[in-house]
Amino acid sequence: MGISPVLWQFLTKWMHGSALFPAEASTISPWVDALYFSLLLMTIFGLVVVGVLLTVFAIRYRREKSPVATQIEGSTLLEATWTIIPLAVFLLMFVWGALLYFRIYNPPTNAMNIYVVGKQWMWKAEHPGGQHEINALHVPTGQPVQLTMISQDVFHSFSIPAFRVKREVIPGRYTTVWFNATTPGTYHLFCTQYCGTQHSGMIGEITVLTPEDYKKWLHESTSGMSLAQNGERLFASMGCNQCHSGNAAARGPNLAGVYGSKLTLNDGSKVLVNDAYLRDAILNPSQHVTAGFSPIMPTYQGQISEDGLIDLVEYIKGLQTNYRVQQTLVTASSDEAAPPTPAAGTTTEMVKP
Amino acid sequence: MSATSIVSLPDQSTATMPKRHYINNEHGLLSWLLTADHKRIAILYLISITFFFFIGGAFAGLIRLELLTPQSDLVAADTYNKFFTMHGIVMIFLFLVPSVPATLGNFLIPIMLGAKDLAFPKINLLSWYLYMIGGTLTLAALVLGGVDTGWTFTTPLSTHYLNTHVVTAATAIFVAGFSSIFTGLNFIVTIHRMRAPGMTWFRMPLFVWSHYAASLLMVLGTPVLAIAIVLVALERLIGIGVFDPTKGGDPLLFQHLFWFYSHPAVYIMILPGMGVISEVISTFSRKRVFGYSAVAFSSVAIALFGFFVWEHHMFIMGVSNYSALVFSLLTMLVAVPSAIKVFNWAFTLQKGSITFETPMLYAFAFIGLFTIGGLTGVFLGALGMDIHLTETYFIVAHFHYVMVGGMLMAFLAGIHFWWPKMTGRMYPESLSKLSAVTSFIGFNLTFMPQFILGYLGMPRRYASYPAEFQVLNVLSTAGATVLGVGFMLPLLYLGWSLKYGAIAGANPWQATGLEWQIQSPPLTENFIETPIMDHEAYDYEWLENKTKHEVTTVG
Amino acid sequence: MDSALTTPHTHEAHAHEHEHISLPQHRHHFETEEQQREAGSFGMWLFLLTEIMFFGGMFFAYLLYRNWYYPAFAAASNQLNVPMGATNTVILISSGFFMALGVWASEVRKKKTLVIMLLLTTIFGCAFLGVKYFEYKEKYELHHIPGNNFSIAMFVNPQNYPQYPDTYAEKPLAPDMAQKTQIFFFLYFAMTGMHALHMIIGIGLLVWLIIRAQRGDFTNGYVAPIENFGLYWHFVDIVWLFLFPLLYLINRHPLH
Amino acid sequence: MSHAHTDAHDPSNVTNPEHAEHHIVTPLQYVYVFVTLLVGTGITVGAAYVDMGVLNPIVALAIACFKASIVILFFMHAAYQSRLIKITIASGFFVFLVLIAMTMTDYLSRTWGLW
Ligand code: HEA
Ligand code: HEA
Ligand code: HEC
Ligand code: CUA
Ligand SMILES: [Cu+2]
Repeated sequence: MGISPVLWQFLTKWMHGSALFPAEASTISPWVDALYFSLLLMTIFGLVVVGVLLTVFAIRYRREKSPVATQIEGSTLLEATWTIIPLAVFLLMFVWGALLYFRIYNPPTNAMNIYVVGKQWMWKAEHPGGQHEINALHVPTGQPVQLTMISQDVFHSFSIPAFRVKREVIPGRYTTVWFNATTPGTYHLFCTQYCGTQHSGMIGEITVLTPEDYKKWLHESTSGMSLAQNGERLFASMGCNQCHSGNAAARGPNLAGVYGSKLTLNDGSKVLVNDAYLRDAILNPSQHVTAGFSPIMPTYQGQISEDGLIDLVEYIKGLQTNYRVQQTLVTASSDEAAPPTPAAGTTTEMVKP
Repeated sequence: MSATSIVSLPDQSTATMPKRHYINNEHGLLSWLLTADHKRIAILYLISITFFFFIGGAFAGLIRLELLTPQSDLVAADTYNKFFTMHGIVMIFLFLVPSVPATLGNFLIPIMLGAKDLAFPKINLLSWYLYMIGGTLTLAALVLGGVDTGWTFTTPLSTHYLNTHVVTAATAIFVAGFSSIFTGLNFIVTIHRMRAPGMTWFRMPLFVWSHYAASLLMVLGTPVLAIAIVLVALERLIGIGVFDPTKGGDPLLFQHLFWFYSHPAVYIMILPGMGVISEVISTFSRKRVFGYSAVAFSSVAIALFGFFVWEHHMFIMGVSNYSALVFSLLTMLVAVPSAIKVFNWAFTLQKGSITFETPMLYAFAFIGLFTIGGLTGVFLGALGMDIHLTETYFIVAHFHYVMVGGMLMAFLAGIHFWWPKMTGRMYPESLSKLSAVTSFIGFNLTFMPQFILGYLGMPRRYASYPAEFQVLNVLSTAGATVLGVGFMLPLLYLGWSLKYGAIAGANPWQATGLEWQIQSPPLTENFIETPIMDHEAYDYEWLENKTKHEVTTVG
Repeated sequence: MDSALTTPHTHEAHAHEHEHISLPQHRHHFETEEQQREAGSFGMWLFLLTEIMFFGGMFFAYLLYRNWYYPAFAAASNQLNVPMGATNTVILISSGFFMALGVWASEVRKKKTLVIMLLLTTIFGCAFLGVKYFEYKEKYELHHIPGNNFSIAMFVNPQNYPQYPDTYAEKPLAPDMAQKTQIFFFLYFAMTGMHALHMIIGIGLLVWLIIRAQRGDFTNGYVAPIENFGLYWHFVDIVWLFLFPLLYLINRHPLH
Repeated sequence: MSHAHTDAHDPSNVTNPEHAEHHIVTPLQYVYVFVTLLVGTGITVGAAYVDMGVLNPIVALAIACFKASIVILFFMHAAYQSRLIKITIASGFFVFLVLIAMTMTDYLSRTWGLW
């Protein structure tokens, strides 16, 4: 027709692959989309009501047809109507949105855990088996996956539009998000929080595999050492085992089985030990001192990278019996003393049990 | 009758330019730079914010140009980051926050109340100077190499990870903030203390009510921004960690303080515009505003509730889920007064006698676009939805719909509406209608695709993006071009009208406000004798009686 | 005829009622001097609201970190010098007292008393800043100014500082907690620094007011500047009334 | 003609501003306040050295609030001011409380501890 072939080529090439609606690739996507369309409906409804009112009045009461205005005070009934109806609609959306929010941010208990570290400007994913990925993440379908994420520097945000999930990745603290992928394929991973120069380069690919393919992938890309094994090494080399030796006489508490338990602190309060608590116990030990112990544990702030912390956390999480700890003690040659902590001399002086 | 106490001029048909008015009262640059006349200060503001609008607009143009292609090929990523940062800072702090209040509000509030000036004329001038210092510092930051924090200054990025001119920009915002505080303070005192006899609270034009509400936000919110920004600057300079997690600080504390101001600030930005719309709709439908007191109270309600919802900007940032619940609920509540206003405006048209001059066209555009922008705000307020939409182009579209489609359209409505009052001359009607239509079309073309982009997941503040988003981005850039033309036109023809526009006369729109009962442009002292308000606002019957008893001519 | 309603409120119209109506300070855009005075003090109060919110941001930061890092805050607070702080409180209260008397003197038109009171206000204000200088200096010497030179030595090893009895008696802090004393000192300097900045501005204004008071500007019925300045000065006092217990007296009770 | 306006007369208007009489506080009253403040300071310092557990900060703040109140009421003449001024002062503290209370909803309900 009139369109020149070149332009046509150009247009088709362009239109190809451009979308108006994102793929639905997780169990949560349809739920989010349902709310989205309801909100869209609300908007269209509101817009139509307002638009019709404006148009009808503008035509019906234009100067030519209605040369003299009739003054009206107002109408309590009408005003009550348009206070209550939007209020009701908005409240409905609030409840709906809130339910969805808790659904997205409360992982099911059987979720498998993958760690993600964000830093300017890349994503590192660490699977429990020790598989490391950069700007990529492989996940299986049909299995809830929880991401435990932390940033090494500034705020980032981990966003997978096709899964409709997103969570801020914060320095100094673990955040979590979960999803259950449904459709194999590759999807965008974006950093959506502005994090400096290469913010728009902090992107990656999520590869969703069938469980079998995922197993294969895990197998092929293993680095030989699981996170927990790495953690065990660190536990010995950082000297943790000097105090957390699992012996009755140890200066530090026994860490076996501590994960998931409720600890009593020496101010009497109780805390649930989760990943975040373990991490903080290593970096800010004196902030929450376990009952019956004195605050002698040195801080490891600034001495372990976030990856190292993840390894340690993963190791401690897996400690079920004392036996493991004592094994560690034996296998790790105790040639490496505890690393010097800031004001090292002072800390040893403080050790007065 | 009582009408005699209000000075009035004959009508437009016979109109001549008054001999004496605030513009020719004194001459020379110094008489402007040292003036204490609220009308002259308003003009100073008008010139300066227009200047900054085009600076911000130029950055918008560059942003859109860069986003034409998926790669960051026009400029490098860091330059792009500076673009949107400067665009945001300039548009928000140097254009939109002072836009209506500092120009139209400054010019009109004393006159609408029947006062000779604002309560503190010198502080008013000081505000302008503070504004200019803030503006100059922003330009300095720009010339020295720019800032790339984003207008939100997120810590610890802004405090420890960037080495651009953050402190300069922070100082600029600090200073400009005080300009805004003083404007708000001046308005509140004026509205409480300077009303003419008979000007009761419920006889004030709704324009004044909405400025009153916005002023409360300026006075109570802005200092929190000031301290947040001071802490950022100190943390940068000294390097201690109130906001630095490695030193035990909480970066979210900054966000709490920042949004404690910046959410109310969005209402600082919209409320004055809503005031304009009330005046315009009433005048061009020749009807009193439907449910005057509901509209007045909803302004105050927006201001009050506006302080309770800031955390909705932080829903996924790691705040407590329970607290997010509370803030989400309150966000829904704050949306209701806006809905009330929209419907009250719509019903003001009912049984009116409507004409479609340019300000009215802009007002219609405002209502439509604000409804879209506001209702998409409700998307973001709904927690589960916000997770997917936050930090994407959906947000960008949302706030441009309320800020550009809403406030900027209202500003243009107001400028056209009161142009005859401010300059004594009419703008060219058909050209201005053309520009109103152009900007309406251009606007929707620019920002409607961004809603879709946002739902697709395209993150904001991206210099480069995946290729599949290109079509919509090209549409958006095309729209921005049209929009730019739509915004350039008024500059040209309004400038032209200063010299060649038809003489307006005192009350070209046959509007009821006190400002229309005095000559245009007004005298320096506004009123020859103190007016007495003996009727409701928007009392068109009073106006008809009055014109029959036309008397004094001044100037 | 109700003159108040129909005639413009020109100065002449009221000249016989308010003998001081034709004062040069009366600004043309106010109908009456009453109106001007009320506008002025209302404006001043509004300005103080912004000040509340300005300091409010820091008070919130204080509240938050004090709860998070209580041991650090307690230990660092015990570093501050209570006698100096208490003296300063008394000095500041006295300064405020003289300011209040100054307002009174201006209201009853005693020029000499007014000038003396303003002078006393200034002197006590300067004395406050003087004491503050010595406190800051001590902190500087102990490396307690946040930043690169900040040192936590005193908090992890108090036993090394027998010359500071308050510290010497303290229990040592674990190093990670001791780091957080920096946040305390940052807030201490930010809050007292902002407060001191307000005092310095106030003293500058006082000097100007004294000169004008000496000319007799404020003892002819025109008290607004004195009153409004008084509001400002008292507000600055109030901030200190909170700063003192919050910063100096967090955990003094274990008397050793 | 003016009588037509009397009903339109707003009490809070310029012709009759919503104001209180210009009350002059006597020096004696100031002395009372001054002495109270000094005593309050003494008690504050004294109380800080008594171990009252959680009550310590509460007592300190209560005394500070009391002292601030009398400064506002008497030194700053708020007790003799119009209702407008009183409401203004109250609204300032109200918004400050909003800042604290609403931010605290976040910090107090975070899953555990600081973060
Ligand atoms: C003028 C400025 C302005 C205005 C008025 C608003 C108004 C609103 N905004 Fe918006 N907003 C911004 C400017 C503005 N916003 C900016 C600049 C940002 C981004 C900042 C950044 O991160 O850079 C933002 C971001 C933003 C967010 C954060 C998103 C995120 O970062 O994750 C949220 C979340 O709740 C939100 C919500 C709202 C709501 C609920 C309103 C409500 O007040 C809207 C109320 C209006 C209506 C609801 C329309 C009228 C109603 C009707 C006509 C009734 C319809 C009838 C029926 C339903 C029956 N906005
Ligand atoms: C009042 C507020 C305001 C206004 C009026 C505008 C106006 C416009 N804005 Fe802006 N915008 C913001 C406030 C505003 N914006 C804010 C707060 C942000 C967030 C910043 C951040 O993330 O930190 C933002 C971000 C923002 C983005 C997202 C950038 C990103 O996240 O990567 C985009 C992209 O399209 C955009 C586009 C536009 C366009 C096309 C206009 C148009 O309406 C502008 C039309 C006007 C003109 C085009 C001017 C005409 C002048 C000329 C044509 C002169 C030409 C000269 C040269 C080009 C040299 N804006
Ligand atoms: C100097 C001795 C010492 C060293 C070295 C030490 N700890 Fe501890 N640790 C303690 C003590 C004592 C406690 C209990 C008091 C407390 O909570 O601070 C503790 C508590 C903990 C806890 C909190 C759980 C609980 O049951 O209280 C964790 C987790 C922990 N340590 C991990 C580590 C790790 C990992 C390392 C090495 C990187 C390490 N510790 C090194 C002494 C030590
Ligand atoms: Cu990381 Cu953006
Ligand atoms: Cu908001």
